Amino acid sequence: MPQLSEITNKIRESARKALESGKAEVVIGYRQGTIPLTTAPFFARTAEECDQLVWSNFARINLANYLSGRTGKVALVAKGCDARSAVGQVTENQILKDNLYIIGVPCSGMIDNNLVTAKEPRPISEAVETTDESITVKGGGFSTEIQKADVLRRNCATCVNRTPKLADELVGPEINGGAADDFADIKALLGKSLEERMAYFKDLIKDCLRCYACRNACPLCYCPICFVDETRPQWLGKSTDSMDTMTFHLLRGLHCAGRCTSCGACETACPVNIKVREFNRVMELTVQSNWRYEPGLSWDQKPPLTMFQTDDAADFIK
Amino acid sequence: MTEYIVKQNALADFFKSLASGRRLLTPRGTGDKCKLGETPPDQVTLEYTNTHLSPKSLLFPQTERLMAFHNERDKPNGYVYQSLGDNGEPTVVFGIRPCDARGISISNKVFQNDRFTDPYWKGKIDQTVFVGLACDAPSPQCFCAAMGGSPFGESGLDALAFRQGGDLGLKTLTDKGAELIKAAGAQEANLADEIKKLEATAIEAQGVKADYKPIDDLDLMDLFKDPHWVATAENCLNCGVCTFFCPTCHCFDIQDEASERGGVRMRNWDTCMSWLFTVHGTGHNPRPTKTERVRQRFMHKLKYIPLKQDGVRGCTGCGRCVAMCPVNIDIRSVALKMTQTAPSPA
Amino acid sequence: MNNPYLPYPVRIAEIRVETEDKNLRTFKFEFLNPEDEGKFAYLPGQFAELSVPGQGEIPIGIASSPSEKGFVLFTVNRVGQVSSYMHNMKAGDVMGIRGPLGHPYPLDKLKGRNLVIIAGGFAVTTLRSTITYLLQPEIRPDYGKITFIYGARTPGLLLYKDEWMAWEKRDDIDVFVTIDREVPNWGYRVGFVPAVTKEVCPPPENTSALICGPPVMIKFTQPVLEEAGYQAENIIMSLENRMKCGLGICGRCNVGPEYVCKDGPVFTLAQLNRLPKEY
Amino acid sequence: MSDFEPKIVAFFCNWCTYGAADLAGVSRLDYPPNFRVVRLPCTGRLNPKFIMEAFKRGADGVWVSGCHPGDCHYIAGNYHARRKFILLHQLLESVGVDPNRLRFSWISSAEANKFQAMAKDVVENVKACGPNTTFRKEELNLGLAEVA
Repeated sequence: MPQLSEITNKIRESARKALESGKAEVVIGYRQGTIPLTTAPFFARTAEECDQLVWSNFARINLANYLSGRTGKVALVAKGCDARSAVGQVTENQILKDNLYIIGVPCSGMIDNNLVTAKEPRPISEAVETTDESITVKGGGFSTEIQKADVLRRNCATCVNRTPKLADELVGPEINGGAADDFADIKALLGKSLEERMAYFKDLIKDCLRCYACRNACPLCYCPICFVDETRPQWLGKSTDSMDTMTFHLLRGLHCAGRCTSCGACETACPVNIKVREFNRVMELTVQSNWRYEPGLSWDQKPPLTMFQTDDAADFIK
Repeated sequence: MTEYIVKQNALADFFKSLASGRRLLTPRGTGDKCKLGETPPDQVTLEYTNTHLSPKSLLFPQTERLMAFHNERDKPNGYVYQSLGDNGEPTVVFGIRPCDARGISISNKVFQNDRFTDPYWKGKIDQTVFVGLACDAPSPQCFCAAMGGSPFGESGLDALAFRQGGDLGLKTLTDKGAELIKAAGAQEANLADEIKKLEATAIEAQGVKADYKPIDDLDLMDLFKDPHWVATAENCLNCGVCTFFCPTCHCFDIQDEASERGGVRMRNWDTCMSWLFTVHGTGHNPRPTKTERVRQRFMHKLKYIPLKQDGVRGCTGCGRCVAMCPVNIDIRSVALKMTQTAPSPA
Repeated sequence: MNNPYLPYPVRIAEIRVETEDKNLRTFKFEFLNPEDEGKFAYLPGQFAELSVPGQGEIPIGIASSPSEKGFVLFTVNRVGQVSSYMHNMKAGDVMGIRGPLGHPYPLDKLKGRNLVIIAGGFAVTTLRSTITYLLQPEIRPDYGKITFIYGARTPGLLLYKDEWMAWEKRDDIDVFVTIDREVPNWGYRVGFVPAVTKEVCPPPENTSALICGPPVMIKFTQPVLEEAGYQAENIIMSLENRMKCGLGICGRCNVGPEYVCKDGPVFTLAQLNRLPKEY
Repeated sequence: MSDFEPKIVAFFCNWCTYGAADLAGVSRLDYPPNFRVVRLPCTGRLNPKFIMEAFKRGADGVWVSGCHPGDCHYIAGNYHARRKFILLHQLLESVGVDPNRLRFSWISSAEANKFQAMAKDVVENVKACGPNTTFRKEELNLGLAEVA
């Protein structure tokens, strides 16, 4: 049962070393949030600033998002999924491998705030966390202990890459195991009628505000001009039309196919709690079953859509 | 400015009267599903923190059709835009929080500015009576008092309601509000002292001691040029969640959509966090990176709006952006940084 | 209630290709409903939203002068969706204009003063309006000496050729037209606008400068004027920014607290010096 | 259903299926006229958003056809396209778009007969699906009555 403070100290130490040794000009990590149940991305450039870095059960945002297009040497505090995204950034030529130093943090999963507030609906003014197994939330006249296992994000509950194996260093003992996403719900959904499926996905995105927080939080979405922002021609209307919204989610799902590491940043960022990852999971399932490809697990693997086999099976093409 | 009281056992009749002849909108649902909705009078609840999204969409929907044309070029008015009207209907909003009502009064000065009146906004606001519900239990991210408001704030409201044990206290603030409350059968009562006491307790409970006054006194250009903006914006994702949730963010985009039969001109919420927001046809962009865009948002809330609206800040302290920001950019911390701006030698 | 979003329907009476690259065309509009012309009462320096149903709107400076009755003129550069569409429209087609928007040049306050009017490229449009307005016999005596400096890259990119040639023949306005590089059979000046300004601009006493042009021209002309002794209050410029509503509501064209559409587009340099350079 | 004449947007590769359509025409092979053809330099050029846009704007069906694997004019364009199609096909079917509305095929420029048969088959399939009512933008509400 690792103490969070231990990991925090190790991260600070590694960060300072990375800065001192010139492996990095900046360390991208997390600092304590200003409200309970959050952390914030933090850019440490001096030894003093490294003291603000922390490890937490709320380190949800994927920091690999800050890598694309960055010049200069950078050290990244990364969970298993983040490290995979960082590797993806390298294989997709968004950052030079030589400029990237990964401080890997074996991760036991991050907490979904919505599950916490479902368990403790009273306004929470403080969250105390000492280990990576439970938290205590406090508010006006109450103090409730919550087991992390009960409030894990869904992507964390099915994570099998908890230890960032390609990291330059690890700041804690490896964490392994866990049951992989069996896509049971997606498979069950695909067994339903076309109408039911359409209804399911339309209902899924009915609250979407088209703020594109999912896109902006996603380390895969680094296009200088996203297709939703193209103006000539303008592919998507800007209104709340449900079909425009659907097109956005479908195309984003396609664009992330074979690249998504299930880091859950999109769902964390979504202000109206849409299960954005459903689209990515459909694609993930397709990619895995067709090409057995999992992104971000080696430096030299090529993303499935940058290559082909002459005998790729596609029976539906007549 | 008269106070009234509605006894617990008369509440059902009171809400019934509010709803007679008009729509009654009150907050419904919990958590991220809490929003203003048409409510049968017997289902009005006072148990909620605040609506998930700000109530601005009531007067300024995310998508609003402004005008339409039919593609009949041979007819006299065939290919010409005609207004679709303001779509307003008589409405009572009960239970809007004072922070959000203040947001509406700030936006009202934009939509009805010194030169132009937005007919779509005006059509709706003129037909709406706002009865606020004071906050006796502010949530942890609330800071209206620090921004110059109050959990018992009156700006933008026609009447303010507050919980008085099991009863409902009311203070009318405009003629529109007085007419409504009187007609609903509330009884006059002298509650001025009581309100003062409750307000003080509520402000105390908020416990925000920050003083943002220095921003008001600092020079616009000093605030603008301060080097902190680079670090402040560094972790911003430029997603715009803050702007979509903000009760005073009122920026929009005007778009035409057309088919063979005709077309519609509509306006949609837009966000200053997007690079597309300001880019010129030539490709030149006055706010090219997230640093300028983040600075624009906070300067707009905390300096530009106060300069244009007699010192009233564009942030009402509702705390939505603080709670919703995926990377925890907290307007309170940013405002604090702004107060520390070094004034340039005169 | 008056709906400021609703365009007045107009018919394109005439389209004139202004430049050799054919990227600039001047549209002459006539109001479909004659009473709208009275409602569209404008002064030089104001702009309007040109509205093509189904395509969108673009903010364009008004090139005609209020003294020209029965029509309004706009010179449109082909850049984006709406302007490209307009370049394919024909005389007789119906579209809309919405305005007038913004504040005009403060000609009222400039009565009795000398004016130096400096234009670069196709930004000359609202200054064409200004000069046409000022040269009316009943208006002209209200002002002192008028100097007009106008530059473009090549002769083919100069707008309103017939008009400035006619102005040149008059003795109540000094016209200096310049192009960037020497070409054969060019009978006027050669050199950039700032250099010409330095040479010909009148002394700053009782004189105001109106400038409209591309950013690079303004950047280098402004110091020339300041060096010549012009006060920032007397240097008057017109800005542009991306706009949508034109009414100070939609929020994108702001320069600090001022909206270019509602509070501008005309600002004095003194005002701009106190504002962020977000334009 | 017999009255229903579907609108089908067809994306044909310039080097093969487009030629096959030509050849079918020259050879007087009858095929239904329900297609609006968009000529592409290669199926590799087909951005999935083209297909979405077609449906969104009310197409009842979409037909994409290019060169047989191995025959690409640009050597590998259709191999890359095939991977995209696999994903797109799965994605649209997963969200409830009837797979009979979306056809992919390989037809070389010599295969006029295959083109004819395929065209008939595509139209029949789309006809069986009926008009596209679910995966399209709603008809613009012009509010004509309101403006009278």
